[in-house]
Amino acid sequence: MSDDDGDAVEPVLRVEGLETHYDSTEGFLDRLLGRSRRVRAVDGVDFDLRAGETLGVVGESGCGKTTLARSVLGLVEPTAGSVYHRGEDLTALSSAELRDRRKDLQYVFQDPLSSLNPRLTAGGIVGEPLDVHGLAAGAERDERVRELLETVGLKPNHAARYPHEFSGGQRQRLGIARALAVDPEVIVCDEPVSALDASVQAQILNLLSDLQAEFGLAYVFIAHDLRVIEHVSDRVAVMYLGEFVERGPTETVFEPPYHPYTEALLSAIPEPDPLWEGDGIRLTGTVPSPVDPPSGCRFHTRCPRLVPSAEYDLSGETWRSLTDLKLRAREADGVTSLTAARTSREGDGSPVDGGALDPADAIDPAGPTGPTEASRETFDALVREEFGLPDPLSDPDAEAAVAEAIDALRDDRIGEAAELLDAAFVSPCERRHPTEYDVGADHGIACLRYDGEFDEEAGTFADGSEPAGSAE
Amino acid sequence: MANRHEAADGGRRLDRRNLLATIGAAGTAGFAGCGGQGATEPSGSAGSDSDDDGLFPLSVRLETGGKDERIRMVELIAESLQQTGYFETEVETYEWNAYLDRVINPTYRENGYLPAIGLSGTFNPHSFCNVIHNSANVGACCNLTGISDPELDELLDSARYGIEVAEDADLRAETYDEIWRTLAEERYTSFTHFSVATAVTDAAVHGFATWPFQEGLFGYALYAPQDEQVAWIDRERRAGDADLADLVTGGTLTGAISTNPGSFDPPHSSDTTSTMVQNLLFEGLVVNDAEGNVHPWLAERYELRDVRDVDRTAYEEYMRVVGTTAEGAVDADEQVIARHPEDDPAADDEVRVLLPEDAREAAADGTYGMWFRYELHEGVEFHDGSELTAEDVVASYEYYENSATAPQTFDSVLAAVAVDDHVVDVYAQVPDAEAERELPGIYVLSADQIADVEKGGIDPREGVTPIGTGPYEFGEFVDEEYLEVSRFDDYWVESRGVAEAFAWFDGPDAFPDGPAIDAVEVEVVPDDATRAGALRNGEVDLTYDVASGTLEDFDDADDFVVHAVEAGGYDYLQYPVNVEPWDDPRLREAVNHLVPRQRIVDNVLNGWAEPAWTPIPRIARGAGTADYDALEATVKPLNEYDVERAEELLEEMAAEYGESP
Amino acid sequence: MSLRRFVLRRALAVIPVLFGVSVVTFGLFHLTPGDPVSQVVALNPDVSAAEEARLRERWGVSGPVWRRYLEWLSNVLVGDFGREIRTGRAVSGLVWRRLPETIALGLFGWVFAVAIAIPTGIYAAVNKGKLGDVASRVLALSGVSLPNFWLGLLLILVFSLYLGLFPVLPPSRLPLYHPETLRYLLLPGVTIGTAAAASLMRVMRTSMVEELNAEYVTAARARGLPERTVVFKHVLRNSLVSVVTLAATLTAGIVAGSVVVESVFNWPGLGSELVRAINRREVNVVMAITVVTAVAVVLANFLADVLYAVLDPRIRYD
Amino acid sequence: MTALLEVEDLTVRFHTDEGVVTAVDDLSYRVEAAETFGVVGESGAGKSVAARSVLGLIDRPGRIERGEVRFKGEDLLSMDESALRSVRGDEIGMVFQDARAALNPVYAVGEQIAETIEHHMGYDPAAAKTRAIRLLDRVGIADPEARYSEYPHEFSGGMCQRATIAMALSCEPDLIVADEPTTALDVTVEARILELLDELADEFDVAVQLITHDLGVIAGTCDRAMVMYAGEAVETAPIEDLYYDPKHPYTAGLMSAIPRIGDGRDRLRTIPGTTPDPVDPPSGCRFHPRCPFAEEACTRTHPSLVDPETGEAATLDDDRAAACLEYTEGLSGGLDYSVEVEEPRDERAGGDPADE
Repeated sequence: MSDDDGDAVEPVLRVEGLETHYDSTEGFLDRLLGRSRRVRAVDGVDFDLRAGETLGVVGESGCGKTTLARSVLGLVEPTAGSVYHRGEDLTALSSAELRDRRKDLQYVFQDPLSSLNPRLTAGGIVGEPLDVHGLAAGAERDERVRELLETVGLKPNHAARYPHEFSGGQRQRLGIARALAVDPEVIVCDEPVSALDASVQAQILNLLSDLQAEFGLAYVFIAHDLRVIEHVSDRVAVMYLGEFVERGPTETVFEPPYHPYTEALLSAIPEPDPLWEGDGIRLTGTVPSPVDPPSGCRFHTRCPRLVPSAEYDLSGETWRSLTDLKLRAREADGVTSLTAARTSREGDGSPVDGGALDPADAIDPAGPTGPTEASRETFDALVREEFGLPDPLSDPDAEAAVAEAIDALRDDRIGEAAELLDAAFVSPCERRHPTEYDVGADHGIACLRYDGEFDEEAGTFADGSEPAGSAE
Repeated sequence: MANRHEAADGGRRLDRRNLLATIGAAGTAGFAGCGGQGATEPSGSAGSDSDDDGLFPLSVRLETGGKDERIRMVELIAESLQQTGYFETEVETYEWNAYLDRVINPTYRENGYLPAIGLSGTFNPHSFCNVIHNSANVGACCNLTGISDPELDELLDSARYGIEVAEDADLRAETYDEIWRTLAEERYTSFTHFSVATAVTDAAVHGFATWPFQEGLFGYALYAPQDEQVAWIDRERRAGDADLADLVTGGTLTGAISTNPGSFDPPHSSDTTSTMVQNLLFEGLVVNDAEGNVHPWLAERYELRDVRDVDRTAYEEYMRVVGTTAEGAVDADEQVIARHPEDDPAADDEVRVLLPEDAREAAADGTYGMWFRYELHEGVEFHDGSELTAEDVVASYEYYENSATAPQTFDSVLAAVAVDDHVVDVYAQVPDAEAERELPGIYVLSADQIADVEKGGIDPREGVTPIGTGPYEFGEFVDEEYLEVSRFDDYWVESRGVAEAFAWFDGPDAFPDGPAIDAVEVEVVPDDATRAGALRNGEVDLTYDVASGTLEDFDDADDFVVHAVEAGGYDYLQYPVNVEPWDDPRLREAVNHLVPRQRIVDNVLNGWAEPAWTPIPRIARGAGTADYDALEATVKPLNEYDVERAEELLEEMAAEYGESP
Repeated sequence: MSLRRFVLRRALAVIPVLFGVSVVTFGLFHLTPGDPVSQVVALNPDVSAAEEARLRERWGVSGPVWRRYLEWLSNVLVGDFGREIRTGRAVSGLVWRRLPETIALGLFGWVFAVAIAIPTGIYAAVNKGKLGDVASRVLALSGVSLPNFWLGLLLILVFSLYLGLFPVLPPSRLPLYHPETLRYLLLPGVTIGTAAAASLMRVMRTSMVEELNAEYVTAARARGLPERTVVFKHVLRNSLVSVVTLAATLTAGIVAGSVVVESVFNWPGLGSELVRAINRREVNVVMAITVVTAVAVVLANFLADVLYAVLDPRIRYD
Repeated sequence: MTALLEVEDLTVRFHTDEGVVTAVDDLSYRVEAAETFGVVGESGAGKSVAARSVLGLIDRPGRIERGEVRFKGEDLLSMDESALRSVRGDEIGMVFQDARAALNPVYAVGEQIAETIEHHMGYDPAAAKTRAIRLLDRVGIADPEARYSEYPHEFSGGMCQRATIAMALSCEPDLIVADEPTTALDVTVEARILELLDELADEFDVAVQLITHDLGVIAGTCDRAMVMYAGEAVETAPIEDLYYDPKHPYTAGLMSAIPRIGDGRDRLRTIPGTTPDPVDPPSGCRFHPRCPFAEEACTRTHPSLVDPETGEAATLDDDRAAACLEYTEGLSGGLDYSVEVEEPRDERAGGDPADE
């Protein structure tokens, strides 16, 4: 969007080691009993924002994007880390000083309607920051309000209207006008177009781009839509569970090599092209709870390209399945949750007339009783079916370990099974929290696959482990 | 029974000595948590203001509490004062108990406020002047404003005690007449009106009458041979259409009373409703009729055996020396029967007192004021089946020692001594004109029961079923809710036959030997309107304390009968005689002339009262005056509404006070 | 978190609240100037210092406030509220005797309120804007604005005195569980429940209207469920969630209302006892009733919380 | 031959305080058995109202003024309420945009599925539960037996949507109306839900009317699609034609407004202006105030759906139709736009360029 001047200019915003943890403890009693629940919404984020550039932040909901945005502006108090604006640490400022700083740092909200005071007119909304910061008064103020409305593509006579009289796009323009009122340097846009229709979204994106050119604004642009991010950003950060997993100039992030998460996000974009066929990389589950993030690489619980341990000769796919089984066994309450559902639980064993419901289910391999009462073979088959594990596994040692775990499951010793699996199958991803590895100019990926120890070509760790298969 | 001074509606006893006894006695501390507000207010703030501009207009703060009617009365008086232009009036009203606590506070009399209050009295004329005017009652009982007039004190005592008045009723009446005249001149107080005790019954209740004393209501009204009165229920016939010949026995009378009976233990309670329910269960040696005449009851006969001209110094040799407390009270655990008149516990470290055992010894030695002998009926049964004997009577007197009602009992009583199983001698301390009524004025309780309970413990709430000889025996009681009593099958009068039991009985043959009604249920319903509603709705047959406005409705209705009798109750204003300018009798007289007595009775009480032209109500006139008409002729002009006279007096005062610096 | 754990946590949270209640109650009566004994003494110059000390000991007003509080609290915890000053009888007996009466009255008022409010609220919401809705809203408004004592007297006048349908006096001789008691409970119960019924009805209607617009209602209809199922199974339970919240706060209103209503109907409960006790300055009785009613209100809120959680599974996780 | 669903001349109006809103105006379309039919349009286009009209779910102040909704040849709009109810949920299932809101928060998810099954299929509770569990399993919810008793708030957004899909499928309907089923979801979840829908539609042989505002969504899943603007259909076409050869300037505009990965555009093409006021829509062609090709005639003449080749009025059976005067009267300037299909980046497969 803007020219990359490449000079080592002092960035307008520098974020270092930013952490924002919430206490979701339920109250007095919990605190009394020391049952603290830390939500690690933002957990160690660094970035620079240069003048006039756009940094796109993308990730699924629950990954901490909004908290990051708010922490940067001091709307939420960060737990640790610093946010430097023009060399001054915002986190160290008093609230009065911070308020003053807001002239330079503005925020545009996702939901324009709920962020606009319904009892103020458009003029009042846009003029409010002028009043608050004492920037203009009287006729000058009115003139400035008109100017701002025109700047964002609204008519000056719209000043007398109330928010509900505007369309969604117009409201977002109003939100932008309000942000522009104080002539800021940086605007943090939190999903500014997510709630808008495609045609309006394009208008707003163009408007933001025009304003950037005109006023030299720098944006932190948050969105879950990679298409939008790719379009507006100069540089992109991909966020997962409070951390940046990939950072780099837009072009490089959207070209291989990818972080597996970036790759999955890209693969999921619905393409307006009937003949296009995507990669078919599909992430399972949702972002885990930030209260107790997974060990090692936080993405390992969902990662389609989990690095297999060198101990076994297993495909990446099988490794993924084994990890899924292990993770589920850890949390399961009962064995049934670890087996494929059966066609029937009826006493007579005959399928409930839903035979036609799903042809694959028409045969009930386990019979009428609970899974643990099924025969060893049937039970084994049910578990493997649920997790897509081949029978037998290609590696005999692995097969032995799995078989043992399945036996434990069948005896309803879930905890023991989980322990067996935990002991047998541990991906390096579970043990090691990846740091950011440089994969190109200004392009970093936090994934063990890019660790120096890991030979990408060989798909193996330098310690001699065998190559890991790819997801394909 | 006599000589109880009751607040008309709170049922709370006001007697200084009683109060002291109560505070000291375990279990029944009486006035805790009250009275603080009077003490904290600056004294002399309102009434005693006499600023540079002269005396008038004088700020008068009238205070009262309790019933709406009394408050309206005070407002009427205030308005009357205000209209003269000489007064700036202000009326303060309080919740009844708060008000009582307020006015009996010793500091109250310094405020200069003008309190209005109501009391009930008895046949004994003493009760209409002593409580208010005797110095002994300053600050604690009803001498609210500290009237202290030694001459009056002496006069009051001389009208009751001493061999002369005890033996000469005419002399006594003359002495009282002197008292009334003195009071009329001094005008320490202004009696406003005598209340009319009312009860309303369903028309199905026949032969019902109210007793002049409210507390006697049930006992008297249901069965009273002394007045040939018996009540029965006949739902077919309206009351008034039938006489004794049509008497129907059986049935249950349901009554509603306004306050919970405080206790079933006679000497340890004095509130109106307690006395009412006790009346159904207990009997005394004698009984009064509506005129105040005394008739033997549990005693088949009694006689005055001897009178001796003694005063309390006569007991000197029987007295013991006891210490006093720092606060000036006698430090003794036993009942003090009498104190040496020359000793003052407030001033002395030691006082000489007569204790019960020594009193009996004195009586045995022949030192007493009066000696009465009571011969008990034989075969009188208590509700538990045991027979009444002299031992029960003596035990009952002892049980009254150190009780809530001990002060008034031992005002007079020296000792009770059993002569044999059915003969009891009762001695008075000094010759007492009221001895015949007052000495036997206790309920006879069962000695067995007394022996088993702690004092004050004769109460179903304490797990003790009260046992008496009365016509009804205790059934069931739920605190604050209801009481049930049922006819006592072995009631002695019934067994004996009324004519047989009472030699004095001269009623018709048809008069029944016992009560006609089988059971009495008493509901406790504090809210006046609810009580009236319950009666109207047929849920109760009887109630009392109905607002005078509602009384008219009942009186007009065919289905109800209003029973009214002029009782001993009276309302009065008491002037703060020790605070300027109320020490000037002219001011008191002027205000007295501004009390619109007739208007109060007509407009506030709807006629259900009588203006107090004299301080002596109908029931006490027998012993209280030689010639009532003559008395009224003398005193009434001084008590009539007379603005001219009032203004004349005030004018005179204004002139005088205006000159003074 | 399981429902059991939720209930346990809520129950534990009640403890500090009750502690606060006890402190406030005790403080109100014991930190205001003039304790019972000093008032007795002020009245009576004849009370000796020794007697005063004895009285203080007896009424538990000796020693520093905190120790008195602890003593009082430890007694209250074992159900001992001290003694009545006037009669010397144990206050706890009185309270336990009166409590069931007030509970019966309060419950009846509740049942009445709920029985009226829920169906009317449903009817009004389903027929929003129609005559029945408008009429019920007018009635609800008048229900809220009627003072208890006035309504009580009016009901007595009309139903007892004119129509002779109901008794004026409470059933002194009937056990509370006797079916006949219901006849006696009706008028006072209606009186005490009317205001609550009106507020509940309004909330019921509002929340029902809101819920009827919710997407899951459309979804339920889209699944072809009969309207009856939609309204009574799906919408009702959700609407009740907000009603339960209000219901808890209304409990305090019912407790307060019992003071007036019990006096008007001579109902032998804690409310009329409180009036008596205040008139007689029975500090221990007033304190006992204050504590008991406060506990009742706290418990009602606790129950509402639990009911809330039962009705709405989301609550447990908050 | 009749299609599974034929909507003809459907007009729905809302009588609001501001005036009468014609939310759906004379709409006609058909959905064939087992096909996936997309309905695309921006908010206010009337997509959802149209979808809900199919099931008769229009509440006051809305009213279906005119038209027929023939399902298997029978007009649903003239059915009585109970007959309609027996179609709803049984023969036509519905999937909502906000799946969590569409689930009653106070009942377990599974119960709500079982409830529908019991109601329509007459199953006893145990059998209904079994079937519901199997459905949950089928829509990809792990541990369906435990999940059966969990509440909507315990489900993630994607799981909620899976559950409502299970619910819609529970009685083996012939048609599922899916109203923006993925709009509220993360892109990763959206992809999986779309895949699931696609897969299930195949497997159960069920037709899907898929409503969305995202052209990307229907591209991969639908056989045919209809584009709506201001309550009207402006174009219907088989899916490839729609993308490679859009016949209506709105369709073209909408497509160009979507940012595409790697397209390197500095500015997005936009459709100027905003959606028209529903109370007082523009005269003539409703799109004309925003249409770059609008001419004077467009302000006067309201174009109807025609076959763009022949200019003849389109019928229900026509696969290709557009509502633009260009195809009847011819615009003097014509429609000057074209579609370019770029060579696929890395491994992407691209279709043939289908230039105008």
